[in-house]
Amino acid sequence: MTVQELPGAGASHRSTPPPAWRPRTDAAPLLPDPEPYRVLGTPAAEELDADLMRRFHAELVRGRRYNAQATALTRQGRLAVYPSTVGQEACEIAAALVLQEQDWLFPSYRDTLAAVARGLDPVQALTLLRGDWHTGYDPREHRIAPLSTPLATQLPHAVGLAHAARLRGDDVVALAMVGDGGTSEGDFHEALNFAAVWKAPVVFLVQNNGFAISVPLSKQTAAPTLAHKAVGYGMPGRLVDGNDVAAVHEVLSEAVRRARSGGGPTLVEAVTYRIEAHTNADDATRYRGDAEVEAWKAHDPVALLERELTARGILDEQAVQAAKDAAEEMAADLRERMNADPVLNPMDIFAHVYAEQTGRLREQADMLRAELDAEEQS
Amino acid sequence: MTVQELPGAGASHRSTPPPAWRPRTDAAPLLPDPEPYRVLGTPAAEELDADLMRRFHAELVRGRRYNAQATALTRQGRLAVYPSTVGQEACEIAAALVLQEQDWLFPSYRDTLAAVARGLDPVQALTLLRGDWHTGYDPREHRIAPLSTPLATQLPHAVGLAHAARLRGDDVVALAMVGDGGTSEGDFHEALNFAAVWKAPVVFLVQNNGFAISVPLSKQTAAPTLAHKAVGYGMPGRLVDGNDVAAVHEVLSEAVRRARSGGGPTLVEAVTYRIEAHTNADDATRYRGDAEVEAWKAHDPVALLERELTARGILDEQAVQAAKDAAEEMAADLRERMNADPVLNPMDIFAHVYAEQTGRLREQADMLRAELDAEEQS
Amino acid sequence: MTTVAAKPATMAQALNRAMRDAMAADPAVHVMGEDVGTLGGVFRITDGLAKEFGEDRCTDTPLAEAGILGTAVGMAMYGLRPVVEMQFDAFAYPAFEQLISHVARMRNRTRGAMPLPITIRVPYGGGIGGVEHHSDSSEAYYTATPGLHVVTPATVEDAYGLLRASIASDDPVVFMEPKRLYWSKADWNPEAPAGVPGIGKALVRRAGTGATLITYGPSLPVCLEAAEAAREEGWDLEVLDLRSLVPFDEEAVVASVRRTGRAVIVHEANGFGGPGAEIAARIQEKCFHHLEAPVLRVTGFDIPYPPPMLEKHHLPGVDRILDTVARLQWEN
Amino acid sequence: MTTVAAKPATMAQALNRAMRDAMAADPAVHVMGEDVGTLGGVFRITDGLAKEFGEDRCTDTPLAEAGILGTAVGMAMYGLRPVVEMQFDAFAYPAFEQLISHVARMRNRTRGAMPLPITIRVPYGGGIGGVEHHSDSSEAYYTATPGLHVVTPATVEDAYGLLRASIASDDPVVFMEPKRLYWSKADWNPEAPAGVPGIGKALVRRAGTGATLITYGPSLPVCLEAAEAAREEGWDLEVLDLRSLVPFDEEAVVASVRRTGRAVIVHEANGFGGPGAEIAARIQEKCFHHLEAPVLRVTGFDIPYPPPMLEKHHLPGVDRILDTVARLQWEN
Ligand SMILES: Cc1ncc(C[n+]2csc(CCOP(=O)(O)OP(=O)(O)O)c2C)c(N)n1
Ligand SMILES: Cc1ncc(C[n+]2csc(CCOP(=O)(O)OP(=O)(O)O)c2C)c(N)n1
Ligand SMILES: [Mg+2]
Ligand SMILES: [Mg+2]
Repeated sequence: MTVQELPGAGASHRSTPPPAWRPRTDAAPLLPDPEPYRVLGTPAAEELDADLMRRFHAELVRGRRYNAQATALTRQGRLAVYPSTVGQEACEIAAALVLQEQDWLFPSYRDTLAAVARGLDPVQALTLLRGDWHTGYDPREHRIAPLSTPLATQLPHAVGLAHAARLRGDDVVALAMVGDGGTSEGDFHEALNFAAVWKAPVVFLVQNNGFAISVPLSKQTAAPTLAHKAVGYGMPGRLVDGNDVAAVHEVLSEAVRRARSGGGPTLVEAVTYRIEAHTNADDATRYRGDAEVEAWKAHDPVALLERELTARGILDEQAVQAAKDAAEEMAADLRERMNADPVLNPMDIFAHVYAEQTGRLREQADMLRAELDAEEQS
Repeated sequence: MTVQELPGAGASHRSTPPPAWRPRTDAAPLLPDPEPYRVLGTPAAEELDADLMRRFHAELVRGRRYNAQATALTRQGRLAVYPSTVGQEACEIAAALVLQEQDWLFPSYRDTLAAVARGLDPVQALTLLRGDWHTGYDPREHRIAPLSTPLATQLPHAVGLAHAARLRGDDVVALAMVGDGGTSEGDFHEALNFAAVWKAPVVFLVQNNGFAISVPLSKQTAAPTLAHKAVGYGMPGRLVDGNDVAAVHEVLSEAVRRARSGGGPTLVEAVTYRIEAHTNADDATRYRGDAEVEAWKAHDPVALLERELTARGILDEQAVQAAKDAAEEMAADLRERMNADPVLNPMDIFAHVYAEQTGRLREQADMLRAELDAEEQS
Repeated sequence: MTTVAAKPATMAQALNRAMRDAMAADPAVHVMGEDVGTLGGVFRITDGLAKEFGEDRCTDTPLAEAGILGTAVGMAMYGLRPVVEMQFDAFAYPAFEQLISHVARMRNRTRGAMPLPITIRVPYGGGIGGVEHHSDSSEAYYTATPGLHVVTPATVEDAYGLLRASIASDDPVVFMEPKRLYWSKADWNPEAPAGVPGIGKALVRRAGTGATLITYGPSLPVCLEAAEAAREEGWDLEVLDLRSLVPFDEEAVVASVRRTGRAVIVHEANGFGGPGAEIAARIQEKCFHHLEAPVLRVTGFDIPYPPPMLEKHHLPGVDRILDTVARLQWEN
Repeated sequence: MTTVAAKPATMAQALNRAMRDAMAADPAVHVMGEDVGTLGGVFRITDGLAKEFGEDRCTDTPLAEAGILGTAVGMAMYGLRPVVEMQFDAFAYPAFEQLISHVARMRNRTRGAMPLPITIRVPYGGGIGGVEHHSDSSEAYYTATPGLHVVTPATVEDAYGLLRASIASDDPVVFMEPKRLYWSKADWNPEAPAGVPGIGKALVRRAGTGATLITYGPSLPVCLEAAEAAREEGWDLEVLDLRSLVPFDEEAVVASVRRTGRAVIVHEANGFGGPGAEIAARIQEKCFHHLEAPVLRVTGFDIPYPPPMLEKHHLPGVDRILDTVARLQWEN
């Protein structure tokens, strides 16, 4: 876009501004660097924490395996639908590992891997996608909000929770995940604005994976980068290579630190790519070519880390094998446990609509019970 | 806000960015100048167009008188409610005069003055606030959208209309007005995003008058300025002294020109002040002090222009008197015509719900007609 | 033992007092919305709360209804009890997705693990000369949404009691305030407010034998006036105040209509698909053999809310109620 | 004179064809929504339109439903006829304010000067194993809103005809597509599609004498099946397909129920405050002396839509319909 000549640009004759007017903050430090921050493959990688990197590696390998297993489960009819995070594992893992135990994670519908990396049993994480009850775990126990299907609607929740914790004096940070498409929703805007005004301890992680189903980023926004949206709320915007787990973790750590110490929210855009289709039900060949996918495969988050760590002697063959084995074990266990048909009680559909069942729900429950009884008898 | 030290700031070791990634545009030209642009009282005023300025002056004087008259009408029970634009006349006038005949104006509920300055009969502009039918004019005839009560909801309308005109190949620009409070709504975000993605010929004018009813800007946003929001959509953001009619007009002209020539949307923040209460029903002493109001009165848009033009010999006493006389005439006419009770036909409440009345509306209309007949007979 | 005398109080004062008492009793109660803090709300219902409890307990939010309700959801997830003010009925619409997709469903979605005790105060209804978007009766949207309670007081005493009960409820409550009655007065003892009623119980406001007027909120005073006027016509009308639309007190409605054999439902909301439809449908189902006449409705017309200068023609008034009562096949 | 034979076609194909024909016939018709262009929509209902008419006529929008509908309002103000796709029922909620506050009111607000001929396509209903937010029956929100038409086809032929009529309408139409029936097939001649029916006429899909099943959209096939099964029980059921909820064809409903004397309303939407409430309320009012039994309803329960593994218990099925028909006091 060409911005045409503007009146007054560089004019030196301004007199006093109108009364009471002053910019609320300096914009410059809020603006993202013009290129995504990277660590792997750069000199900064020399300072990597070996233990942490090995942990990342094991998690990435496990995450990749989890994705493969979940997709396989859709083919076996054991999952109704699965939105894969192949190619996005670095973001998912970094988001989960950057948090402390008391912190909260607010995943979007795609982010089961982040929930699993935070320690949630994958079987519990997958109930929604299995066709079972929506949230297979107690959100308060795990401090993982329910997966949010309506896009961006979880962001104000994260802000409210972080704000509440701060009001109570608790040391809690909320990290909320959203996609590039989700940034177009009004709720994204309102959440970021509330967060900045309230200086809520919250970190917004946008995984820009190039697409919202079939819609490419160029039809989603004309912004220089999504991270540039931050300045409009008065919070720092950061741009990071979303396939570089060390970089994502570092940028998120910094943002979490800022939130924890009262510095307010941060918007992080992680530039990544959705290698697989939107979900197993989607046909990605309808809207994108192989070349693009191949280019991104060459920038694979798992391979990127493995290459770096191997080259630096942080990872040996044995460790790679150990990671693979652990991943296989997880997958086998998941496969086996997902193979059993879950047992649902139909009467539960009435159990939690309200704290106390209303009269009409009691009537309807009686009706269903009678039907079930009749079925059983016949 | 202090932005804590950021990883990688200034690092020089970056390797190739991830594939396919590039910023969509350069952010720098999109950012507003750090101070509101001004003309009056600066050397730039030397180049003012004398005829245009005299026109502005007459309109400002008329606008001020219109505000006074409308408020007086609330006290006489002739208007149900009036949101005054005293102190904001420069924005209202500039917005109206910057448009060509085929362009469209999208006013918020406060902007009856802009509609009047565009040529609408004030009696027609005021039907909503009088308690009569909402839109006392044909929007298509005047190319003035209905006053929008739900805040920011008119912004996507402006975008859609401008987009449609562009698709049709028509030379039409839409100028949409909104308040500082309205920028917090999701519709503001969605409208600006659509506008930028579609490169729609639309100009967004935010009148930052310091308050959303009682809520000051500091509780509304933490952004450096509201104009900074523009960069997050990939459009230029401009900051202007909203009490300087020459400056507002110049910045808007530039934006309209850009829109007209295919350069896409612009966000303009005009820094101004609501001198009177939110509406006649509001008590502003509950939330702000006199000192602030007095400081802004010293920066009055009418006085500012009058002083400059008089000093420069563009305006003489005679012209000032003529402007006053014209304004008095308008006010007298308005007062007189608003003094007559409008005659409404109750049956009209059924006339325009649908193109064709449904059966149930016919039934209800029959019922009301019978009631009215009975009333008449008794 | 001191007895404090009841004094005239407005519904606005009772609502204010309910929040104040709830905030004093429970530090988890937070009030939030547009202009609720320094200004005390455009109707002054939250007057003084920010001063007494601080801005963190009674907060002026940015101007964004989805943001207000969405952040309230997060606050409730953390254990607070947000009381959200929507400035006017029609300005609650931007928050619709948060309300329907999250507020109403979170308990069910998490199988009881994460209830959301949020009270959403919505000033509603017409008759105040408000311009467009300031007079909607939007209750049908909420009653059609499982997971929400919908409560609406019609008296000063109920304003206090039902709001306390709503704030105390572990479920989300859309608390609809008949703005037309904000300045209505009644003798009421703010020092010893009557016991907090539970949510979900209708109340016979006037006993009668010939027919039942079923109503709520802003239409209660109109119905009571109509019932008085009906005496002259020889009709002895019972007036039932629902007080909550969800839960719906079917028992009370059925008992009354079985007794009187005739029913008219009165509300300001549009008739088609309005709350009266459900009530009429239930009555005819449960009282089929007791009915002397079809259940009739007196409601707002099926039109967008008309301009203030015409609203009197739209709103259910005494005459329209009496005309309808006259159609209840008294000749049977 | 050539006659083209009818061939099996799906509802999805008929809807696609309706848009294609409307776009070819009128350059003012623009299709817009999430993924409607290149992808042809997640259900492929807009397949090929972008290719045939260009991306300016069939546009992939940014992901923001209020923005989609709000810009469509502006386009309609300028004289276009936008056809908006909401990707799923529950993802229409963010557009609620634009729908209620503007789309439904603009004609009335401007006293006829600025009608908004917008068609809002909403795939709705359950039975497809969809996760939460993908199976809502949200029609009650729309039917309670004056100024909107609410139309819903149940057959392949109606899918074409009613969508054409909706796009041609000068009023806004919420066009609800029973996604469960997208892949249902019928013999249909796309080369000579039958005359476009007007909006607002119900159709007797099966004549009968004992009772009327009143239904629409996804529940029509279920009702037809139930009516077949009912023959064995000795009940001769009429099945009435409403086809549009607003305008409501009261005449057809009343005529049928007066004839049969009994009525059951069947829909997937929650019962409480659902469309069936209004229908029952009207029937008892207009057919009071013709009814042999109360009007009954078979609806979704008053719960948030249940998980796919339990949805069969929620949805009105043949057995539940028959159980309800059995309660119609046949012994009278
Ligand atoms: C409010 C809302 N609108 C539409 C959808 C349907 N939908 C599901 S995923 C998706 C695309 C999301 O894109 P993005 O935000 O980039 O996340 P990603 O899928 O890439 O992780 C859409 C449109 C939805 N879930 N919620
Ligand atoms: C969606 C919506 N929410 C709330 C309101 C109630 N309201 C009317 S004006 C106003 C303040 C508007 O402030 P601002 O946008 O700054 O415009 P100003 O009044 O200063 O011109 C509010 C909250 C409304 N009209 N619409
Ligand atoms: Mg994406
Ligand atoms: Mg303002």
